[in-house]
Amino acid sequence: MSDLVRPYGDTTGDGMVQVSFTLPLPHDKRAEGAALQLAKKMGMDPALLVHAKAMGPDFTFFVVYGSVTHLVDLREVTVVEREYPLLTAKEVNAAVKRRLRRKLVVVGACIGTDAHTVGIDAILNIKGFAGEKGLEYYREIRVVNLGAQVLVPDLVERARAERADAVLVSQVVTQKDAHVHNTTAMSAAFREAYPAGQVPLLVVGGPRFEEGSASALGVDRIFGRGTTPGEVASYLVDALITRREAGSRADRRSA
Amino acid sequence: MSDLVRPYGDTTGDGMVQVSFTLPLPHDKRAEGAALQLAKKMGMDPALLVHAKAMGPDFTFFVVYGSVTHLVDLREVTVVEREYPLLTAKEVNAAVKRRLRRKLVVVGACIGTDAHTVGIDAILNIKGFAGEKGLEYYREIRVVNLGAQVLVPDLVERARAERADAVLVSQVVTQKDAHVHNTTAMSAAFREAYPAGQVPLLVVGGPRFEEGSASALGVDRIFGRGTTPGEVASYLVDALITRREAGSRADRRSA
Amino acid sequence: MSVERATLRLAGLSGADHEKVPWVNHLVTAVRGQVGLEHGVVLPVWDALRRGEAETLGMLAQKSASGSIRFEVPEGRAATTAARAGRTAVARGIRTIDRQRAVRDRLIRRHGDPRQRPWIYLIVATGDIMEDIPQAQAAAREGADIIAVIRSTGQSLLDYVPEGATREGFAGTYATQENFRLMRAALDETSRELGRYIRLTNYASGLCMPEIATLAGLERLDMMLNDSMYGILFRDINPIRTFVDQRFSRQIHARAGIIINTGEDNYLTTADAVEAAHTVTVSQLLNEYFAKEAGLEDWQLGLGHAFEINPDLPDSFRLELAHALLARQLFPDAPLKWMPPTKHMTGDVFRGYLLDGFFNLAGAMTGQGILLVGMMTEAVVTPFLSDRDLALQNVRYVLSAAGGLTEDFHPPRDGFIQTRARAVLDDAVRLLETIADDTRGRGSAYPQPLLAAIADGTFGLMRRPPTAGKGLEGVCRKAPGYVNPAIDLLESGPAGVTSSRTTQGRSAR
Amino acid sequence: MSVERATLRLAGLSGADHEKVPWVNHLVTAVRGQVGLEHGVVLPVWDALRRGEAETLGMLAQKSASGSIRFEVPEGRAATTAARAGRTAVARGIRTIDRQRAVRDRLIRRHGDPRQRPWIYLIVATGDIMEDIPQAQAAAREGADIIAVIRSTGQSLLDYVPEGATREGFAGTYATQENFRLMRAALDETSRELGRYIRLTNYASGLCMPEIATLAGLERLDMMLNDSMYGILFRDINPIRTFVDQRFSRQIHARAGIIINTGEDNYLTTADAVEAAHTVTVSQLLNEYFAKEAGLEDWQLGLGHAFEINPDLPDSFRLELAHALLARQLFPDAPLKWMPPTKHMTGDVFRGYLLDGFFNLAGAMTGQGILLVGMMTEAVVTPFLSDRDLALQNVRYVLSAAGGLTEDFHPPRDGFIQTRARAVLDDAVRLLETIADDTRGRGSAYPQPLLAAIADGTFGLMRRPPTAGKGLEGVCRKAPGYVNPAIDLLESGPAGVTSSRTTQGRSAR
Ligand code: B12
Ligand code: B12
Ligand SMILES: Cc1ncc(COP(=O)(O)O)c(C=O)c1O
Ligand SMILES: Cc1ncc(COP(=O)(O)O)c(C=O)c1O
Repeated sequence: MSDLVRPYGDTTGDGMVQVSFTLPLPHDKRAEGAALQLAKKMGMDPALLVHAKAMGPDFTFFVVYGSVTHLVDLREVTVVEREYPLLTAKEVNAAVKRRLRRKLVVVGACIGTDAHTVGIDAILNIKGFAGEKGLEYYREIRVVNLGAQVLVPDLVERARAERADAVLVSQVVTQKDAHVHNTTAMSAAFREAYPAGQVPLLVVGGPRFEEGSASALGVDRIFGRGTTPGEVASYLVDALITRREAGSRADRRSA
Repeated sequence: MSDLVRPYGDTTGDGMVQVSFTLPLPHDKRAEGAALQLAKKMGMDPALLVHAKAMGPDFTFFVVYGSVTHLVDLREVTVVEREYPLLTAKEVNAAVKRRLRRKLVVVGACIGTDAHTVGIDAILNIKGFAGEKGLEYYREIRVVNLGAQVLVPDLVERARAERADAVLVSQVVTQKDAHVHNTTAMSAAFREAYPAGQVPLLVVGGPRFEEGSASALGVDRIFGRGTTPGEVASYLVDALITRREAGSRADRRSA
Repeated sequence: MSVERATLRLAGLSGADHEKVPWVNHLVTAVRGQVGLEHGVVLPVWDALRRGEAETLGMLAQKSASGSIRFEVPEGRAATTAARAGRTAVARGIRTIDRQRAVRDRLIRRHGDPRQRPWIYLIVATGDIMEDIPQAQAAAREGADIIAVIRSTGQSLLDYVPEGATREGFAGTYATQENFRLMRAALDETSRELGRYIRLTNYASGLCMPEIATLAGLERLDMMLNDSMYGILFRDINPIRTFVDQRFSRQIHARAGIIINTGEDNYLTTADAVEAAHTVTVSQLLNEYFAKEAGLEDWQLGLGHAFEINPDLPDSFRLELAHALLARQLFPDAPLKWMPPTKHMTGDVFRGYLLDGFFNLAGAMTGQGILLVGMMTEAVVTPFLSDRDLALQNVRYVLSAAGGLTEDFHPPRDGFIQTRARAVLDDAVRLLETIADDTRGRGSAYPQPLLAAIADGTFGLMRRPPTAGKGLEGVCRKAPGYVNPAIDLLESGPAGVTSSRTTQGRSAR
Repeated sequence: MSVERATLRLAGLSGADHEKVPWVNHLVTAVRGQVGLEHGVVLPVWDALRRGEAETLGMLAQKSASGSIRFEVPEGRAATTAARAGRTAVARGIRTIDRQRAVRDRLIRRHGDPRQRPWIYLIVATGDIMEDIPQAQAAAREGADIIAVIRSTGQSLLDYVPEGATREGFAGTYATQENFRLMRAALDETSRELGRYIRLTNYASGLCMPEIATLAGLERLDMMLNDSMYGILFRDINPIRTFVDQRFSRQIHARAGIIINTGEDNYLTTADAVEAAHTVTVSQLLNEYFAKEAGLEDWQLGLGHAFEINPDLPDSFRLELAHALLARQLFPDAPLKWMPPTKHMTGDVFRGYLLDGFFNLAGAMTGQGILLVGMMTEAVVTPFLSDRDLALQNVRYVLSAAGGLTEDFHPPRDGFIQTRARAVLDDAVRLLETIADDTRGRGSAYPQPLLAAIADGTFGLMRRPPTAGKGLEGVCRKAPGYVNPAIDLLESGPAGVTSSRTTQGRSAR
């Protein structure tokens, strides 16, 4: 297969896409021209304005079909592949027991004013998600689920009190980038409260985080739509046990 | 109001648009990355991949929401405003009778293999369209409607035989640019068959012609979606009577 | 003319010259040029073979193209001999059709029929058979039970059937024997994969209706679009030619166990679906009449109707239900074909998707037999791959979530729905009476009142006089000695196909 | 605590300091700090006024903020005088509420109620009241009958009501007296323009439920979200505080002629809509009980339920119909509020649009009272302007095209739908019995079995013990001498509002 692909409408290479949007203009010929201009700027050529509808006196809704001239270059697609091996619950428990020799402590919360707990509960509660049991089910993991609308200072305090290995935070509301603001505030607070190098593993999740933005947000990892508890457990083992051991082995070797 | 506008999702200036398309790739992380790359190339930033679904082993369908960075510059929108005054049937009849002093002859057809006659019938048949009667209803217009799937040579011949003032052609099927091919073939044939300057007025219509492409197609005017018979009649009077008279007055003056 | 070509195809004549003109066309044209078609082609052709003008039918056709064959209409013994030889050759073709029907029955027994009613019917139309095939297979995997390959816009007015695998149609793919074969083979593969027999459909209409019907029988297509008046109204084909051709093609369909789909939906694209509702009923009754007359059985009558009422009309959905129920009750044993909204679809693809959902619901609630899947881009483009996928998702949701509503749906006798259904039926009966009582044509060349009604624009608002339209030159009046063994064999009825009738009869409820 | 603040608001105390802390908060906090709240604020406050600590209520509050006021709990004559003065002040507020109710009645008489049932309910949620207003007006023009302004995510846990016009909410706009006023004024204008009274809705829930209810009454809001358990379950507010606050707020709503909307739909976002169907019924019965107890009448009970069954489930639509019919039949005189799918919406906006169409259909077929319009972008973003427009178009199509289906919809007694409805009702009765028979709490501080059931996670799978949750510190046990003239006035019942009851009672069928 070639490394360059184009969208497919009904024939290879036709480049067809569908777009809809609203412009803050009354519906008239000028607005239609404006819609086509936007479509052209988006790379659609030819662009077919197939629907235009006035929404009150000041706005018009458009549907445009057309062929985009852009090529998708597959060589430039960077895929964040899972960087850790997927373990069964048994394997996770075994790894924690044998190599950490104590329970792994996880503190979870929805922070800010976000009250959407279904996502974090799916990861933490026994009931779980998509047929997988949540972290509470893992014998060697101790879960402290603080629920919704937790203030950042409270979260930090509780994490210290529980000696959390990892802090799991959920953010579902994204309007006006609420999730970004809350997450960066949270990671900053942890960095301030803990001595360098001792900050617990910071993990955030939610359906609308931008992939690859973990470091910008100051956290260790982001989990998106459809995450399962097993993935999170496996990641925790990898990040908190496997990689640290590897790190200290390397330290010892270099010492 | 400013001359620069952006799409409106739920707040002024948020630039939000919705896009859907298919890529000829199996559904995996790479395909999702490819979809986001396309969205970025279309100017969406941030782009949110909200839906991805495998369609068989080789294709994936995507829905993307996001904010486009493009600005629409209203100063650059060129609007094809109606260049002729809208007349009532009475006025049209009066103008033809008084100034042309004979019936105006119109020959209409769907050419090529296109069998969609509803559009041209809407313009020509008495029954009309959108509450307006068609051209057959105009006492001073003689309509010859050749129906569907008319061959270009037959059309040219009939136009000559009827001494057509205007030829009205409809094209609805646009797959593989059939309408473009048929229309250019038609206009070329007329130019070949008639002495220069005596070609009847060539008018095409159909829901999917690109606005502003009349001269590229070699025709005098294009009518699009939702055209009414009254518009066409008014245009014919303007193009065949008013502007010609003006032209000959100018000629006389300059002589 | 196309009936004669179809006869030659049954006798095994296929292929085309280097300019893609089929040999059947060469041969029939040559015969016609020399002796006319009044006696049919079989007598002159097999007479020429008997006389040794060429060794095989194929060679005869080739030579006839260069004008080097002399044709005669044989008489007496010579005629009997020619007729017998022709009959033997044609019978081989009919046996192939019978064999294909048996294969279909076997495959249905093996893979099974669709699990649900209505059967889900989906169109592919790329213009390129090589793109059509994967799209059809994908559609079947997503739930389509029937795949229809739409034809290129130009084909119905071609007076020949193109040859070979084709890749350049406009808004559709040419119907050719090879394309039929390729697609049927691909779908056989997919049927195996899915454990469900996927049916294939094409169009027996246009100037080559009889030949295409024949090719469909030979290549085991399972359904064919075939309307007694569609060509007249929507392709301006001469009415006489159409009535002649549809009779033959339907005899073939009857023999091949093919389900026909009629085209009443088309009327509603040019006429209003409420005002003209009764013309749909009348046309269904006519299509039923002509079909039975040609030997088709109830389970083969995919009579058409459509969800084409203006959605802005109050109670539009209930009007649709009324019309759909009426058809269901008039033809309880026919697998009615329920067509989606097209005329009132717009570029608002969201609205279109919703409308298609209600179309699906009406189909499920009124127990339609075949549901042609509507596309949200109907008013925009020929369907995208994703349109088809979304459309099937729509159908699946509606049938699964709400299909059972039939149990709860009991329009009261004096309620809106039943009252409307009765009104449409009354109008239909009245129109049929008017047509039957029309005496204007009496004594003229075309005394049939139906022809007068067609000329008046009764159907789809199209006026089509019996002397106009394309292809009239291909019609001629049979001479007393006309021989066509295909017609004789078809009229003598099929042998040993009762089994399949019962199988499918049952599944067609 | 918020009950006391609400009482002060009725007495006319409004406004906030330069840090936006409302004066009612300052005053109540000061009273509480000095003498506690066991006797209510009215006695200490009007006693201080009588004693000349400040000239007006407003000045008293301001001074109390700087700690310069001494409060006492008066006794004997002093107490009677203070109580009487307080009552006079509070009665003025209640008269304003009565006046607003009368204005509403007049405007409804003038402009009229919506033409169809269900009434169409639409949410705006930009966070900025100045963007909300044009969006709300646009929505009304496109067909919305009721506009709800969603609150900013943070507000329910604020223990004060923000002040003034606000422009910076997250996923919603703050509920403030000024925002209420601005929006109601804008919609009054639109009602005039459209000849149809457009109702306005907000949220009386969270830690300030009583105050917001009061402001709603003062500013003539028409409906309020108000559930007896929502705050407990979904905002982790203390159960005792919630039950205290909801009682007062409902008394206000009763007086103001406001229709409440309960939140059973929310349970189905955390629990499964099929398994937990009976908990919806139980909660509806509880909400009805608490509402009647607080003086609300049937026409004011917008009991909630939702279309939240997994659409992939076979017969999911018929299950929805069963649940919706059950609610309709249990509460024939209540304007039930029918909530759209949210949990099973995905980024596939086409599928979402279809699902919303079937939600609309279920609402129409089962005669729901209030239909909250579903948005195709539910799983994506807070609604775009165009989502709302498309959604209203969806509702209009379904109601107009298929609304009459009720006439044809008669689920048979032993059919799928009625059987399912009976099963849900049986489960609900059984659960109520289990709760009533629960004796575990007997003798404890919280003997009520309902509190135990809530602690067990019976509703929405949320476990909420009576001693946990936010805001418990704002609750105190009444002393024997507790005085609150608002409660007294509200309990003595409204005067001269029978007219409005009948008007709306009729339209609420
Ligand atoms: C259920 C729901 C609610 C329930 C929440 C109940 C509860 N206890 O959680 C209720 C009814 C209370 C509610 C209220 C509101 N909601 Co709400 N709600 C939803 C809804 C329908 C489903 C969300 C859900 O449960 N998804 C299922 C879970 C399993 O998926 P998930 O959250 O994505 O979680 C998965 C992954 O993301 C990941 N994950 C998530 N978190 C984490 C954390 C970690 C550490 C890890 C590893 C993984 C992980 O793993 C999970 C499993 O795979 C969505 C719409 C939709 N269909 O998506 C709206 C939605 C999220 N709500 C929304 C809004 C605006 C609100 C309100 C703010 C409205 C208002 N102003 O009143 C309120 C207030 C809530 C508040 N203060 O935050 C908006 C958010 C818009 C935006 N993008 O900003 C949405 C998208 C609806 C909309 N289109 O407007 N809501
Ligand atoms: C009705 C219809 C048919 C009817 C036509 C009946 C008839 N006698 O016309 C039937 C059923 C026969 C038919 C068949 C086919 N159709 Co068709 N059909 C439609 C449909 C549903 C409506 C078209 C219509 O009547 N619109 C109403 C009229 C009033 O609008 P209009 O044509 O745009 O005309 C207006 C203006 O454009 C303008 N105008 C048009 N012409 C002219 C000319 C002049 C001179 C002027 C001034 C103005 C003017 O004025 C008119 C009034 O405002 C559309 C889908 C849709 N909803 O749009 C598909 C559609 C046009 N068909 C389509 C196709 C592919 C076909 C077939 C080719 C399918 C096949 N392979 O079998 C066949 C074959 C037809 C052929 N050989 O051309 C495609 C075209 C795809 C494309 N863009 O290329 C469409 C878009 C459906 C789809 N999505 O696949 N069709
Ligand atoms: C009955 C019938 N025949 C044929 C066709 C196809 O058209 P054509 O035969 O012109 O390709 C249709 C299309 O809708 C139809 O309904
Ligand atoms: C009954 C009820 N109250 C309140 C709310 C809104 O939440 P909050 O009060 O937290 O703003 C909802 C939201 O769905 C609700 O259903």
